[in-house]
Amino acid sequence: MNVSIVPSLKKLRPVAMLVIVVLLGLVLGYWANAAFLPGTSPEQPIAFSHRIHAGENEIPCMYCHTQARLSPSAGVPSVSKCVGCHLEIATERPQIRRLMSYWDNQEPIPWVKVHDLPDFVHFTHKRHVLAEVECQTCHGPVETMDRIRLTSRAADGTAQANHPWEMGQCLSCHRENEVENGTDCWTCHK
Amino acid sequence: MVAETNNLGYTDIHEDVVRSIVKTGPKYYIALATAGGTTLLCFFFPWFYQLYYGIGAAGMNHPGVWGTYLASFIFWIGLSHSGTLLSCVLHLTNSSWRKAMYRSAEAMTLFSLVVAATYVMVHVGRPWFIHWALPYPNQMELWPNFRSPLMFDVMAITTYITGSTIFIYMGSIPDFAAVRDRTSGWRNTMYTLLSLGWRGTDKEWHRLHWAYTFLAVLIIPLAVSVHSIVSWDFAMSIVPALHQTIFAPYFVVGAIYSGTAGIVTVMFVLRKYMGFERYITKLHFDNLGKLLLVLSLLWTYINAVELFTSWYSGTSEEYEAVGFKLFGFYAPLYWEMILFCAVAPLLMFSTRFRTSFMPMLILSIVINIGMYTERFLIIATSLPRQYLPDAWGVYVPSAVEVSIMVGSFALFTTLFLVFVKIFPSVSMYEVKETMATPKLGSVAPASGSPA
Amino acid sequence: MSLFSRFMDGWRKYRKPGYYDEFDYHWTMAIDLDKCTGCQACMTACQAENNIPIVGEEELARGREIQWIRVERYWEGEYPNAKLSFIPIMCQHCDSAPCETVCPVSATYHNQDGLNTQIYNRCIGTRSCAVYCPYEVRYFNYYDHHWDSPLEQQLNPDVTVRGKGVMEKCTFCIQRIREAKDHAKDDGRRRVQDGEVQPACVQTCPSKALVFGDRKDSENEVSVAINDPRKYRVLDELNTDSSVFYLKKVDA
Amino acid sequence: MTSNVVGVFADPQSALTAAGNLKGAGFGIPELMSPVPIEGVEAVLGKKKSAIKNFTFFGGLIGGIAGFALAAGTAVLYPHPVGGRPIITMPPYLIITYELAILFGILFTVVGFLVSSRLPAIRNRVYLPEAAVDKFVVTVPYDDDDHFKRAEAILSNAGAEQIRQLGEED
Amino acid sequence: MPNIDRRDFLKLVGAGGVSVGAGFMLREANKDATEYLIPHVVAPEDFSSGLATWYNSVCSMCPAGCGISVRTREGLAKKIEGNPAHPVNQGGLCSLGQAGLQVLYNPDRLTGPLKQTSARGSGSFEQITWDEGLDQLGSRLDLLRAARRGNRVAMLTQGVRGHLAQLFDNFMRQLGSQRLLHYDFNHPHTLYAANQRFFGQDRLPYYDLHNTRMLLSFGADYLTNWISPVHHSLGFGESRQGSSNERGRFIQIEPRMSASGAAADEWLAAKPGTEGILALALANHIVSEGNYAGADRADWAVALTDYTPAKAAEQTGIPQSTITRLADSFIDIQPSLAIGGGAAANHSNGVDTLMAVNVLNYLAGNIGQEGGLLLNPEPTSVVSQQQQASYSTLLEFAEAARQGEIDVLILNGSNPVFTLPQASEFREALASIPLVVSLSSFLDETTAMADLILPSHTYLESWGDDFPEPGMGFPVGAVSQPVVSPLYNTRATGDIILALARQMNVGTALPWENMEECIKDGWRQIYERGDAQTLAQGFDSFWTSVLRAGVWGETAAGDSEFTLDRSVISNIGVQAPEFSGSEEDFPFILHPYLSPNFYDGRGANLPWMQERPDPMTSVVYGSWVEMNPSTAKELDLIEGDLVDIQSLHGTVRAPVYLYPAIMPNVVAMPIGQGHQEFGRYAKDRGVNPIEILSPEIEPITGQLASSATRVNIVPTGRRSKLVKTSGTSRDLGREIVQFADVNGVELSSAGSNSIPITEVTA
Repeated sequence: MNVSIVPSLKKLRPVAMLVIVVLLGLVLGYWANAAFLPGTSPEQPIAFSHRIHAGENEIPCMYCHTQARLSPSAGVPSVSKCVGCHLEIATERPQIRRLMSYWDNQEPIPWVKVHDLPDFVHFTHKRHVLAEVECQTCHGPVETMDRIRLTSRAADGTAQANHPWEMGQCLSCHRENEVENGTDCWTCHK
Repeated sequence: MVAETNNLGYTDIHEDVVRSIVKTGPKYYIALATAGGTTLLCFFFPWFYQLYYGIGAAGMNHPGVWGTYLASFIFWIGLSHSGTLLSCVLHLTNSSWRKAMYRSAEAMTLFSLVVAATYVMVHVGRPWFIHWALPYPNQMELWPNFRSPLMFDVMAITTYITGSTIFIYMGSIPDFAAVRDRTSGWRNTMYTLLSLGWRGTDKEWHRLHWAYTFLAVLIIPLAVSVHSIVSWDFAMSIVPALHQTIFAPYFVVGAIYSGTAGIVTVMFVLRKYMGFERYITKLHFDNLGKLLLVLSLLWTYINAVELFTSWYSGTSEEYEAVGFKLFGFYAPLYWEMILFCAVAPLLMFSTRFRTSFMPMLILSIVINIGMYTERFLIIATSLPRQYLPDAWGVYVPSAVEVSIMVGSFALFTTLFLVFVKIFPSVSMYEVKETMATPKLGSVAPASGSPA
Repeated sequence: MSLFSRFMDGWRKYRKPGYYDEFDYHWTMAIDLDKCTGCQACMTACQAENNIPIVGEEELARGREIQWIRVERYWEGEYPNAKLSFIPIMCQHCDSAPCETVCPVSATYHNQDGLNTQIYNRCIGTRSCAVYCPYEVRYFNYYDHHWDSPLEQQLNPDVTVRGKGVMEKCTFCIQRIREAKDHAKDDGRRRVQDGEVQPACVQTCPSKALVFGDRKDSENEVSVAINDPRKYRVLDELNTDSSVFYLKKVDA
Repeated sequence: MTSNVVGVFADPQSALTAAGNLKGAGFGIPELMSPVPIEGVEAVLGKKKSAIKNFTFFGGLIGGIAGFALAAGTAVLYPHPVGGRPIITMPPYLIITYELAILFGILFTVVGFLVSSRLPAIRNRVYLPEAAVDKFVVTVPYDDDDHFKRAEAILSNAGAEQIRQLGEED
Repeated sequence: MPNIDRRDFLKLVGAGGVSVGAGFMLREANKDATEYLIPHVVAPEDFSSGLATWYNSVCSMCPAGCGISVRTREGLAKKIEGNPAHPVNQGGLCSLGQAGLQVLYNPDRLTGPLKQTSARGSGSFEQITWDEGLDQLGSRLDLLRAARRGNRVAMLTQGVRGHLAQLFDNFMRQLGSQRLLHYDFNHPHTLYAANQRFFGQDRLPYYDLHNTRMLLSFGADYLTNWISPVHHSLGFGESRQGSSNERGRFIQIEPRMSASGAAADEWLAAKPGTEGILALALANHIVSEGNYAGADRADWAVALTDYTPAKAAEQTGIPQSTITRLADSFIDIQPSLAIGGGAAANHSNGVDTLMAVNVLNYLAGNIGQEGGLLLNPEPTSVVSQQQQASYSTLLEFAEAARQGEIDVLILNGSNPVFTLPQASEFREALASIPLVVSLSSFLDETTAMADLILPSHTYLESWGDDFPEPGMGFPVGAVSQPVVSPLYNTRATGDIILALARQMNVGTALPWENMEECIKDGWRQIYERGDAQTLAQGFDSFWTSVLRAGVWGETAAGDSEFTLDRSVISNIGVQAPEFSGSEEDFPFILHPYLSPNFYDGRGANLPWMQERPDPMTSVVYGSWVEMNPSTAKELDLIEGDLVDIQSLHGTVRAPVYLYPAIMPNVVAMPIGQGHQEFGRYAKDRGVNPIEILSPEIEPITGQLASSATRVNIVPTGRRSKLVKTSGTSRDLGREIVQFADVNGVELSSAGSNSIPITEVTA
C-alpha cells in the first residue's frame, strides 16, 4: 500500500473548480458593472458640453464657476448666466430650447453631481485655485468631455477616468508639492 | 501513574477514538442542532440587530463605555489560557497524565480564542472597519498605531490563535493518519489531506518531536504575554482601580485559573458523553483539582493585595473605587465572586472531593461563573466612577448583551461539537505511549485493509 | 520625497519629546471660575456649532448624553452654609494625552495646532480613548442620531455629522481655526492673529469667563491668564499637561 | 518504480533488531513505521539531525526585526504625534517586536518541520495502515530477487509476523 | 485540463452565471445615491455657496432685547450669536437666545392658517387659505367697528416693544378698543411700581453691575431671568475679575439658592417675604450708625424706628450680627448697589420690599453714581412704556369675557392658559368668547383653544425693531430683519395686522404696505431727530448702516437729576407677607422659580433647552420639587420619590430632589414644564407649578404674588427616575474646583467634604 495526498487532491478538483468559477464570476460581474455601468458619467438634464464651451470656445472655467476662487465650493452657474449668452447664441438647438424652458418656468436645472466627496471631507476649491492648481489636475481633461466624467489623479499624475478620489491620491499630491501640513488629517477631514 | 489504563491495549484506544468520530448517534445531532440554533438566535441575531442599530443596543453609556462585551472577551481569552499553556508546560515536563486530556484542552483554547476574537467584532462600534487595526499596505498610507495597548492585543491574539491552531494541528497529524486509514469517502479525502501523508516513520516522529517541543517553548511565553497584554488594556490607563501594577500577574493567574476550571468541565463532558471513561480518570481530576486549588489560593492572594494597595494609597479616587466595589451598587456580585472563587475552591483540600466527578464539575462551573463576575466587575465598577464625581454613572447590561453572552457559550459549544467529530479528541498516539508495548506474538485484530 | 528621506525627516522631527514646541500653534483656553455663572450658554453654543445631536429623554436616562462641553457642579457644605461651584469641563487638549496613545488606528492624535484631534471617519469605535481620558470628555455615538425635520437644516455644514459607532469630542472649534487660517492666507499672513478665532463657547460666554488664544504668543490675553497666580489645571497630578487652564474661584 | 521489502512486527524491539540487522547487512538505511515514536531508534539507525531549530531561531530573529521595523516604520513614515511621546517609543514597540518574533518563530518552525520531514507527501510512499494501529513496520528498498531473499531472511529471523513486498507507484 | 463531462460543464456554467450576477448586484448596491447641484435661477448678490453670510437682528426669546448675529449658509440659518456691537449683550448670548434657531426650524411649527372644525380644544383643525382666514376675522372686526362696538374686541399679546407695539396700539385705537393687553408672566410690575413711587419715573433705571464693588441682591436672580440676564452676566464678570483692581462682592438673599446665589460670595436665606424688612433693618443700621449724612436724615430715623436689626433678626431669621455687618460693608465698600426682584418681589408686600431696596441705594448714595443705579433718560424713540397687564387686569378681562362683553379675542404669542393659575379660571373664560383667533407660530395651550389660527412668522423671518428696557443709560434701538426666507405659509404679525386694517378700511391710519415699510418709516423719524452728522449722510445710508450693524445708539447720555420726594420717606414700611393656606395644613412655602432653560415655559418646545441640564440640579426633560435634605429626612424621602404637592387650589405630582441650599420649610419648583400642548418636545412632560398657585395678589400692582402659596407634601410611595446628567455633585476632596484668596493664594478649604462611599448614583 502507498500513501500520498495527490489522489485526494484530485478528488477535490471539482469542488476547487466550482470555487474558482464562482470567485471569477463574482469578480467578473463586479468588474463588468464598474466598467460598463460606472455611474461616473451620469446623464444630465441638459446635455451641456464642456468640450464645446471650454474646449472649442475656450471659455475660462472661472467664467461660469465663479465661486471656485472665492469659496470652498466651485458652484454651478445660475440659470440666468446660461441664458445671458443663449438669448443670442444657438437659440434653435434642442438643448438650448430645453434650457429656455427652465428659464421660462423660472426653475433651477437639477444638475447631477459627478464629483461628490463624502461628508467628512473638507475640500476647498479656493485654496487649490489660489495655489494655481489647474482644474484639469483633479477634474481631468474637462475641455474634451462632452459629458462630464468622474476623473481622479493617479499616482503617476495622469488623469484616471471613472475612478473616484481616494485619500491616497490627495495625499500623494500633497506630498509631492510639499503642502504645508498637507498630510495632517484635519487639513482635509472634518 | 498509568495504573488504570495499563490493562488496555493499542487497539482499544484506536477503536474508541475512531468510533467517537465515525459513529454518530441522534443525540449528537440533537445537541448540535440545539447549540447551533441557540447560537443563531442568541448570538448572531442580536448582534446583527446591534450592527444595524448601533452599540446603543447594549447598555453601555457615558462614562461606562466598556461593558460585558469586553468582560466576555477577557473571560474567553482567560479560558483559552489553560489549554495550550498547560499542555505545553506538561509536554516539556513530560507529565504523562497530560496525554489523555490535552487535545481537548487545546481545542478549548482554540475555540475560546475564536469566540474572543468574535467578541472584538461585537464590541467595537464599527466592525466593518476593523481591518484598519491590522497592518497591511493601503492607499491611505495609514497604518495602525503600534503604541496602543489594543494593538498589542491585536498582535498577541493573532499570534496566539496562529500558534494554538498550529500546535493542536501538529499534535494531531499522526492521529489524522490513523483515522485516515479507517475511513472512506469525503472523510478519507479530508484526513488524507489533513495528515499530509503521514506514515509514522522514525524520521517523521523525530521531526515532529522537535518541532512540537520548539512550539511548546515558544507558546509558553506567548500565552503569558497574551493575558498580560489584555490586562494592560486596563492597567495602562489611569483609571483608578485599573491602573495597577499587579494587573498582569492578576490576569494571568485568573486566566489559568478559569481555564483549568474550564478543562475540568470539558473533561467531564468528554468522559461522560463521548465514551472516554477509560482514558480520562480520577487521576486527571485529582491532578487538575490540586492545580486549581493552588491557583485559587494565588488568586485570593492577589485580590487581597489589590484591595490593600488601593486602600493604602489613601487617595480619594482609589478609596472610593474600593468602597464602591465592596459596598456599592455591584457589591452583591463582588461577594458572590469571593464566595465562588476564593471560598468554594477550598473544598478541594479534600482528596475525596477532588476525585468525585460530579462535585468537581459543579465546582468548575461555579469557579467560572465567579471568574466571569470578576471580569465584569473590573469594568463595571471602575469605569463609571473615575476622577470627576459629577460625571459618574452606572452601567447596567442590556438584554442584547446578556443574550449575546449566552449565545457565545452556545457558539463555543457548537464549535466544540464540530471539533469532536473531526479531530480525534483524545490523542491516540500519546495514550499509546503510556501503555505497555504489545507483547511479541500477541494477536491483534486486523485493522484496515491492505492496499 | 523618497521613502528614505521621508523616514529621516519624520525621525528628525519627532525624535525627542518636546516637539510640540515646534508646532505652528499652541491653542489654549483659560476659564475664570470666579466669573463663571454656570449659565450653560457655552453648552448650547457648542451644540449649535458642532452639530451635537439631540439625544432624547430615554437615552439621557440611560446616560448617553453628548456634551462636548459640560458644566459640572460641586456642592460644598450643608445648609445654611451650602456653596455651589460650577466648572465647565471640555476636552483639555492634553499635550500628554492618554487617549491618543491608546487608539489602535491613530484616529486621535496631536496636530500642528497643538490640538488633540479626533478623526471621526477613521474611528472604529473601540471606545478605549474614552476609558483612558480622565476628564471623561469623550462621547460615543451609540446609534445614528436623528433630527426631526426640519431641524436638520440648522446643521453646520463645516462640521460633519457623526454616525453610529464613532467617538467625538471638543475640537476647540477647529473649523473656525481653519477658517481663520484661510483668511490669514488670503491676507498674505503666515499666522492667525490673536482674537481672530474664538470657539463657539468662548464667543458666547455672557460673563466672558472663557478666554482663548495661542499660547505661543506670550503677550495675548490667554497667556496673561495662564500666568495668573490663580491658574491651575484640573487633575494636574495626572501629568496630562492639558491646554485648558482654570483660574481659581476666589473665596472671599 | 522501486520495490521494498516490508516486515511487520508486533513489538518495537524486534522491529528495531530487524532494522539494525538490515542496516548491518548493507541494505541502506531502513525505514521504521510505528504507531508511537520508538525509543532507541537513534542508537540503532544512527543519530538524526534536523534543521528545525535553525528555522525556529532565524524565524524568531526575522520576526523580531520585522516587528520592530513595522512599528517604527509605520510611526516615522506617516507621523501622528501621540501623547507627546518620541516617535519611536521603545516599550510598546518592544512588545510588538516580541509578539512578531514568536509569530514568525512558530511559522518558521512549521516550515522547518514540513521541509525536514518531507511532508506533505506528494510522491507515493510505501505504507501499511497497521503501522498506525499497533504494528511496527520495517521497510527497506531492494534491487533484485537476491536482495529480497536476504532481507526476508533477516526480517523473519527477527520475528516478523508478515513479510511483504510493496512498490511505490507514481 | 481534466476531462469534464457535459453535466459538470453545465453546472459550472450555471454557477458562474449566478456569481456574475451576484457580483454585478454587489457593485450596484455599493453605488452612492445620486446627488444634485441645484443652482439659482438668478443668483442673488449677497449669496455665495460655501460661504457664510451674517445678518444682525434682535433676539425675541425674552424681553431683555439682546442683539444677535445670525450665520446663514445657502439661505439657511445655522447659528445665532450675540451681536458684539449691541450694548446690551456685547457678543454674549444665553442658551435660550441661541436656541432661537429651533423656534425657526421647530418641527411642530404651524405651517399655515387653520380653522377649528369641532369643539374647542378638541385639536381638530382644517387647513384654510390666508384669504379665508383674514376674511373671516376681518369681516367680523369690520362689523364690530362699524357698529362702534370695537371694545368688544380684545388683543392679548406677549410683551412686544418698538413699532410693532405701536402698530398694535394704533390698530386697536382704530378699532375703538381699549382692550390691548400685553401679558408676560415674568413682567416685574412691582419693580416698575416701586421705581415709579420712588423716582417718579415710568421706566426702569440702569443697574450698573459692571462697576459696582458691592452688590446686595434681594431675591433678584439677575444672572438668569431678572430683566436683562446677559447684560448682568457681563457686568458680573467685569465686576469680579475685570479691569478694576478691587474684586466686586456679591451677596444674595433668597430662600432657595438660585444661579445668582451660587455665583454670590455669600448666600443668605431670609424667611420668605421678609426681604424688605431686612433691607429696612440695614437702612436703620446705616442711619443709626451715622453713616448717612443727608439733610433728611431725621426723617429717615423716624421712618425706620420700627426696623431695628434686633427686631428684624427675629422676623427674618438672619442673625443681628450679619445684618449689621452687611449694613456696614454696604457703606464701606463703594460703589455699592442693592437690587430686588424675583421671589422677594412676588409677595403681598412686593412693592414695599422693592421700595425698601431703593431706600438702601438712596442712603448709600448709589443713585446716579457709576457702579450704582443710573436713571434712564426719556427715550428719544418710540414709546417704551409697557402696556403690561397684571394678573388682576387679566382677571378683570376674564370676568368681562364671562359677562359676554368680548366678541373677539386676538392672541399673539401670549399663553395665559399655561401661565395663569387654575384658580383664575381663564380657560373657562375663553369659552365665553365667540371668536378666539391666535397668531401664534405654535399650537400652545391657549392657541389650541382658538377657533382660527393665523400663524405668524418667527422673529427670524420677519421685520421688527426693539428698544431695550431698561435702557442702557442712553438711547438704543435695534432692527430685526428677516435672515431667512419664510419656511412656511405664515405671515409676519405686523403684516397680518396691516392686512386686517386694510380689510377694515382703516388703511389711512395704517398706510404701510407691509411691516418692512412700517419699520422703515418709524426709523425715518428716529433719523430725523438725529444730529447733524447723522442727517448729513442721508436716510438710505443711515438705514443701511443700521441694518448692517443691527443696532443704533446715541452715546450722549441725558443727565438725570434726582431729588427724593419727602412724602416717600414717611410711607416707607414693609408689612409681614401674607400666605394662602394655614401653616398647620400646609407646612411648606412653595417657591416657584423660572427655569433657567424655559423662561416662563416658552422654551419648553425647543429640544436643545430640554436637553440642557438645569444648572443647579442637572435634571433634564422633567420637573422636580426641591427640598432641604433635612426636610426630606423627616418625611423619609429620597431623591426620585414621587410626592404630591398640594395647595388650596390643586395638586401636582413630581419627584423629589434633595437641594442642599434651600430653607427647610420651603419647597421649590421650576416653572416651564408641564405643557399639555406645545409640540412633541414639550407636551406631557413634567408639571406646571403655576397651576396650583393661590390667586394671592400684590395689592398695589395687582401682580400675582406667586411666592405666597403654602403647600403640603404628601409622599405617594411611588418612585420615578429623575433623569439627570450629573453623577455625584460632591467633589470628595478631589479639588476639582479650587479656591484662592483674592491674591491667588490657594486656600485649603476643600477636602473635609466627603459623602459616604456607599452612595449610589443611579
